[in-house]
Amino acid sequence: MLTITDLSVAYGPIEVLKGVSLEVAEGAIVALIGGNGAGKTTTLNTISGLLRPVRGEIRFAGARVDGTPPERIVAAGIAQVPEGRKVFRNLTVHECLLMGGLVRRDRAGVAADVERMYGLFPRLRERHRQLAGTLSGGEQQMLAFGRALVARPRLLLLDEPSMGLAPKIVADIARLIADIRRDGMTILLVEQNAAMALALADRGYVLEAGRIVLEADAKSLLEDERVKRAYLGL
Amino acid sequence: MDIQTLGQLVLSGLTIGCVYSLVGLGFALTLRATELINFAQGEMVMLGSFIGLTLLTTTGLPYAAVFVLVAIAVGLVGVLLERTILRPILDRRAPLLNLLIATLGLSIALQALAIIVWGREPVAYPRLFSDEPVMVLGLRVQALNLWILGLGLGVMAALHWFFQHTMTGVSWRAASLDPATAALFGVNRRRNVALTFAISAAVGGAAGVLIAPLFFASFGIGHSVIVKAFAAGAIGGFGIVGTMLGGLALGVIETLAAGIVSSDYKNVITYSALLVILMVFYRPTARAGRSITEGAKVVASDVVDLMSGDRRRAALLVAGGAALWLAFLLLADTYALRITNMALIAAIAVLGLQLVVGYTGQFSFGHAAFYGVGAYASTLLTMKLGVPFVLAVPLAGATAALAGLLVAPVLRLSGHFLAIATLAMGEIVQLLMLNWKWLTNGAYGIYGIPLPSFAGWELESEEGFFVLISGVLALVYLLLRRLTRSRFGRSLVAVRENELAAMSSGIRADRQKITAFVVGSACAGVAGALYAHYIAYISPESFSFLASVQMVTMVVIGGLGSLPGGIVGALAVALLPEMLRALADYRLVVYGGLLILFMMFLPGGLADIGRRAWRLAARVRA
Amino acid sequence: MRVLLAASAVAFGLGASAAGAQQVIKIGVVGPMTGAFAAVGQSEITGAEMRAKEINAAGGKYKIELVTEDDASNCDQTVNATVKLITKDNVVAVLGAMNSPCALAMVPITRRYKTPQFTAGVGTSITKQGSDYVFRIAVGSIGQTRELAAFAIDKLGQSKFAVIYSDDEYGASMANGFKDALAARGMQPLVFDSVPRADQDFTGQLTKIKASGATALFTTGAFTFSALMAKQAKQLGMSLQLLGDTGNASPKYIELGGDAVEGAVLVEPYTPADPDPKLQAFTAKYKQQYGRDPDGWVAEHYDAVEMIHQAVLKSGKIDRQTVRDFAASLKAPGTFRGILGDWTFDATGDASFNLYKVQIKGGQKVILAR
Amino acid sequence: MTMLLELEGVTKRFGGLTALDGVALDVRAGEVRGLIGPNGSGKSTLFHVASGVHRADGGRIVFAGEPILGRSSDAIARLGLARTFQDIQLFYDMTVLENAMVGCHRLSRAGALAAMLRPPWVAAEERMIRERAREALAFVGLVDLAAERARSIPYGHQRLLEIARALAAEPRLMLLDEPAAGMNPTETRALMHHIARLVDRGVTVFLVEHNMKMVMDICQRITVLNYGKVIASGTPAEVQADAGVVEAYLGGVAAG
Repeated sequence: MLTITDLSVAYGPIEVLKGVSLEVAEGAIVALIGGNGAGKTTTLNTISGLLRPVRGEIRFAGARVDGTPPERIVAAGIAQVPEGRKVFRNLTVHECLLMGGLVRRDRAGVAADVERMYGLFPRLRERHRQLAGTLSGGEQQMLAFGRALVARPRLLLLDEPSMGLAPKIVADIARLIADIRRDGMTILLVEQNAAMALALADRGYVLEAGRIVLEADAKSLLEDERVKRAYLGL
Repeated sequence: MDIQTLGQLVLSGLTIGCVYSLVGLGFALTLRATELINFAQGEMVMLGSFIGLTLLTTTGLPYAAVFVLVAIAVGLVGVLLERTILRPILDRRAPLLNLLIATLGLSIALQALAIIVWGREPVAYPRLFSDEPVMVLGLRVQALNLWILGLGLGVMAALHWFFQHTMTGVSWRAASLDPATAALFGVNRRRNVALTFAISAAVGGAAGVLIAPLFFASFGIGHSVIVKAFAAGAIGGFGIVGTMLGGLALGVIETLAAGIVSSDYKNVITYSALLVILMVFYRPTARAGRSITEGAKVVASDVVDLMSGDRRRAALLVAGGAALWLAFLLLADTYALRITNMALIAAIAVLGLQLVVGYTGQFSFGHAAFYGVGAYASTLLTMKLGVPFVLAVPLAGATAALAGLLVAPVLRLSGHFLAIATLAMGEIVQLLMLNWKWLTNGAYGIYGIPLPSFAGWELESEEGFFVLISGVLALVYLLLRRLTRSRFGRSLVAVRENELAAMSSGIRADRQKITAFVVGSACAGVAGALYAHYIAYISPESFSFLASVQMVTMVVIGGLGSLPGGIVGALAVALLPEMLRALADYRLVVYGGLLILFMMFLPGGLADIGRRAWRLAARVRA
Repeated sequence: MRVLLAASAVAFGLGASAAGAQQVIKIGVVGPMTGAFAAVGQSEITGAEMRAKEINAAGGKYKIELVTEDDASNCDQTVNATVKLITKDNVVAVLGAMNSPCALAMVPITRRYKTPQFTAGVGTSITKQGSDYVFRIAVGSIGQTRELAAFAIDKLGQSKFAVIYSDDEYGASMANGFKDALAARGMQPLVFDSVPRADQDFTGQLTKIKASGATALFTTGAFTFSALMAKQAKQLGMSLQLLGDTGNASPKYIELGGDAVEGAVLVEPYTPADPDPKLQAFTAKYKQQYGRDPDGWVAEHYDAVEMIHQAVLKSGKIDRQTVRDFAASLKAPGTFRGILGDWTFDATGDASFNLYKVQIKGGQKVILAR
Repeated sequence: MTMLLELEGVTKRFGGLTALDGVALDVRAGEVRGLIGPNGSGKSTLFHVASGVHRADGGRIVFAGEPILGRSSDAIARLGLARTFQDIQLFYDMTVLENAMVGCHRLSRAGALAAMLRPPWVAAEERMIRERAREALAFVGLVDLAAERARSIPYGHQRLLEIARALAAEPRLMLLDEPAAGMNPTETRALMHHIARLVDRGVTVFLVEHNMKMVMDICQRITVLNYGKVIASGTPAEVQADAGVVEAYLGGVAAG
C-alpha cells in the first residue's frame, strides 16, 4: 500500500535520511525501530507531506505522493498520530476530534465518527468540553488516536505511541492498536519500545543514523542478537 | 464624583475601548497566525474611514449597510496586501524584524497615497443620527455612541462565534497553537494566513468606519489608535477574548484617568498600567516564540568579517575610507554636509541599537527616549550648570546609561511583549519630558543651546561639525567593535543564538543583556547630546515613538548584527527622504515602497551586499 | 547623492534662463505638506502661491519662483530643508515654518546665513532669541490671547473659564498666554488642562469642566482638536461659550465642527466676513482657485510674498539683507499695506495688526468687533 | 570516594503531570554513571532540574558540597557542571571554534569595560580562551572544522561539538543527554572512547542513553527511572537482572 524508495531528507545542509526504502503491505502493521535521532519521525513527517524529500519517491496506493501538501495527503487517506500526542492544548476535546475530520466533506459522517470515538473512548465523552491540555497523558494519547481516526484513514502512522506512558496504559495502547488493525487498518508504527512494537508488528525495519540497517519479519527481529543488545536491553 | 458622571465616563470609555479592541484584534490575529506585528493595521482603519465616507456621501446607503460593505472592502484590501507584499517576504522565512519594517513601509506608503487621493485635510462625516441624546439608565447617550457600541460589540460577538463554533474558526485556533500538527490534519497554512489578514483588515476597516463619525476621516486617523490598540492586545495576552476585554478596559482606564486624575498624566497612567500588567503577568511566557532576529543573516563571527584575516586588505580599507572622508569634507557643499551630519549623529545612536537588537536579539522600540535623555542632559548641564561641552557629552552618555539601567527590568520580557514594553517605556519618558516643566521647560522645549566650544573656541561651521561628529562616530565604532569581538561580545551573540545553551555555559544571560542595553543607551545619549548642540533647539516632540521606529529601520536596512551596516543603514534611511525631495507628494509613497522592496529582495540588509562584494573581490584577487 | 543634487541644480538653472529678461526672486517655503499638520501647510503654500502667480501674471520686472520643501512637522527636516533652501537654492527669504518648534529650530540657521525668515508660528520664544532675521507675520500668542481674554470678559461677560490645550509648544504658549491675561485681570481659569496631541476622546476632560461650573471654554491646538472638543461637549449636553484663537480660524473648523461650534467666538487676522470690496475680491479669487475660503494663514503668506516683492522693487536689488532691512523698516503704518492691513514689526520682529473678533452664526462668521 | 552530585526526594511537576517523584540518586566523583528508562520517564527532566534549567518543586540537590536547588543554570554551570542536550543546543551561526570558546566563559572574566579598553591582560586571556577551545576541539577530533559554521557540520559532529564546548569549561561533572543519539555504530564507538578519556582527565560523567550496549559497557553504575521514580540502581549486571526493569522496558507486553 505504501512504498518508499531511496528516500533522502535534509534539514539545511544536514542529511537526516540517507536513502531509506521500505514497504507497508495493505492490512499489515510495520514497525520502524531505532534510537533517538535515527530519523524515524523525519520519515513519518515526510510521508505526511510536512517535509519535502531531496531524493527518492513515496507511493501510496500506486500514486506518487512525495512533495504533495499535507492536506492532500490526509485527504488521500494517510493520518498521523504524532510524537508526544500534540493535541491542541487550548481546544476542547470535542474540537480536537472535529479537527480530525477537517478535510472530509461529509459533516454528518464526521459527526457520526466523533460519536464512534466517544463509544471507543468513554473517557473522552466524559471530558468532551474540557480543554485538551488538561487531560492526562493517557487520555491525550486516546484523543490523538481518536483525532486521527476521525479522518477515516486507510493508513495510520503512529509515532511513539508508548512514549511517557505508564506500563498499564502502554498495554492499553497496544491492545488498541491490535484492535484497530483487526478492523482492517494498515499501520506504520514508529517505536523506541522495540519489544512492544515488534510484538505487534508483522514486519520490522531498524533505522540507524538515517539508514535502514536491518529488515525482517518481526518475529525474527525479536530474536536478532543485535536488536536484543541495542534496543531490548537484554 | 457623582454616579451619573462616573457612568458617563465609563460609557464613553467603553465606546473608545470598542475601537481599541477591534484594532487590537487585528494585531492579535496576525500576531498569532504569523508572529508578525502589522504596522499597517492603522492604515486599514484609515481606509475604512475614507471608504465609509465615500460610500455614505455617494450612495446614500444606511450606516449599517455601509459598515458591512466597508468591512468587506477593507478585508479584500488586506488579502491583496498579503498576497502581493507580505506573502513573498513570509515565504523567504525572513526574520520577523524584516516583516515588521515591510509593514512599516506599507503604512507610510498607504498614508501618502491617501493624501494624494483624499487630500491632506480631515473631512467630517455627514450627520448620521439625530443629535438629541437618548436616555439610557439615566445617562445621556448619543444615538451615534449607541451605534458604535452596538456595532463594535456585535462584530466582536460575531468573531467570537466564528472562532468558537465554525470549523474554519476552530482550525484557525488549532493552527495558531501548533501549525505543524494542524497541517497534518489539513489546515493549509497559506490559506489560513490569508484568512487572518482578511479578518484583521476587515475589523480594522470596521473600526475606521466606527470612529470616523466621532473623530473625522483623515489620513492619520489610524495612527492615533494603533499604539493603544496594540497595548489592548498585550493586556489581553493577544488572545481573542482577552484583546476584546483588554481594549474595553484600556478605554475605561484612560477616560477615568483623564476625568478623575489629570489629563497631563493620563497617558503616563495608561502606559504605566500597561507596563505593570506586562511585568506581572507575562514573565512566564518570556522564552516562548520565535526570536525576532531569527533567520537573519547576522554577523556572528569574525570569519565573515571584512576587516580580519588580511592586514593589508584592512589597511587598504581604512585608507580608502579616510580618503573618501577627506574628499567629502573638502568637496561637499553646505547642504550635503548638513544632512550628512544629521545622518551621522543618528548613526551613533544606531550603533548602540545595533548592539541591543542585532547582537543581543532584544527588541527596542524606545531607543529615541535615551537619545532624548542625552540631549536634555547635555543641554541642562551646559546651560544650567555651566558644564563645558567636552564634559557634558560623556556625562550625557552616562545619564542615558543610567536611564537604561533603570528600565532594564523590562528586558526580562521577550519578543512582542518586550516590544510593547519598550514602546510604553519610550512614551513614558517622552511624557515626563513634557510634564517635568521645571526641568525641561515642557512642551516649549529649550532653545539657544550653546554651540560646542573647546577652551573658548566655538565650533560653528558645518565642516567643523562634520569633523567632530565623524570623530565621535569613529570612536564609538571602535569601542563597539572591540566590545563585540571579545568574550563579552561572544556571550551576547551566544545569548541571542541560544539562551539555554548560553546559560548552561555559565553566561549570566540577564546581566549580559542589561549591560548591552546600558551601553546601547549610552551611545544614544552621546548622539542625543551632539544633536542638541548641533540643532540648538530641543523639544519632547523630537524623541517620539516614530524616531525610535526610524532607528530600528536603520538597523534592519543596514543589516542586523553588523556595525558598519548600522552606519550605512543610518546614512541610507536618513538621506533617502532628502534625495527624494524632488518627488513632492509622491516622496513618501516611493520611500515606503522602497522599504518594502528592500525587505523583499535584500533581507540581509546593506551589510549583506557589502559582504558578498567583498568575498567576490577576494576571490578575484586570489 | 551628489549626482542628484547636481541634476536638480541644472534643472533650476534652465528654469531661470527660460524666464528671459525677467529677474527671478526665489522664495523658499518650508512647512508641513505631509503628516499631522499637512492641512495647515496647505494654507501656507496656497497663500504664497496665489500672490506669486499674480505677480508673475502681471509680467513686471520680477518673477517670483517659490521653492517649496516639506518638513512633515519634523524639526530635523525643517532645519535640513532650510539649509537646502538657503545654501543650494539661494533663496532671498524663507517662509515658515508653520509649527512653532520647527520655526524655533530654524532661527539659528536663518540668523547664521543672514536670511530673513517670515514665520506664522505663534510660539512666544520664536522672536525672543535675539535674531535680527526672524519676523513673525502673525500676531503672537500673547497678543492674541490678551485680546481674546479681554473681549470675553468685557463684551461677552464671561468670568468662569476652562482652558484645554494640546500638549505642544503652540498649545502651551496660547494657554499660558490666556492664563496670564486672566491673571492680569485678577482671574484664574477653573480648569487648566492639557491633552496629548494624538488623543481624540476628551470625555474625561469635559467631565471635569462640567464639574467645575465653567461657562466658557478656550481650546487651543490644531483646529481639528478644537472642533472635536466642541462636538464632544455638545454630545455631552454641555452648553459653553467656546473661545478660539487664530489656530481655529480655518474654514475647516466650521466645516468639521458643524453646529457644535455655533456661537463660538474667535479672533482672526483675516476674515472672509469683512465686507471690504478689496477683501471680498481676494476671498472670491482664492475660493475660485482653491475651492474654499481663505484663512489667516493664507492671507499672511500672501502678504509676505508681496512684502518681499516690494522690498526688491524699492531697492532694485535681489538681496537678503535688503529684504530684511525693508521688513525691519516697517515701524509705522503706511509703508506697506497688504490684505491684512498696514504691516509693522516691533523691535523683536513681531507683527501687530488688529484682530477681528468674529462669531460663528448659522455656519458663517459674523464680525463682532475689530 | 566523595559524592559530587546528590539528589534527595527531588520532585518536579508540570501542571498535573508528576515528571519526577521523590528521586534520590548520587554520583560519585570519578565514575561514569548511567541513567536509563523509557522515553518520557523523566530522565531529561532530571538533568534539567540538576542543571538548573528547571526548578524542582521539592527535595534537595547538592553539587560539590553546595545546595543548588533554586539556583539558575548559569550559576550552577559556574560551579563546574557542564552539560549537553538531547536535542542539540548549539550557537548555530557561530563557528565551531567560537562555540568552544563560549564554553570557556566560566574560566575567564573580561567584561564589557575591559573589552572596550583592552588592557594587556585581556589580550592574554583571549589567547588563553582560544587555546583551550582548540584543545577541546582537538580532544573530540573537530579541530579541522574550527572555522566552519556550527550549522553546516554533520549531526554526529554537532554532538561532539556540544561535548567539546562542555569540556572547554573544564567541568567537574559533565551531564551527557543521549550523546549517541543519531550516531552510526562507528561514531558511537569513537564517542565511547572519548568518554573514557574524559574520565581519565578527571571529569565525572553522568549520562542518559538509550543505546544499551554503550551504557552497559562504559557505566560503573546505572540508575533506572520509570514514570518519574527510581526503580533500580546498581551495576550493569544487577540492573539487567532486575525483574522490575525488564517489566518497565518491555512496557508490560510479553516479548516472547
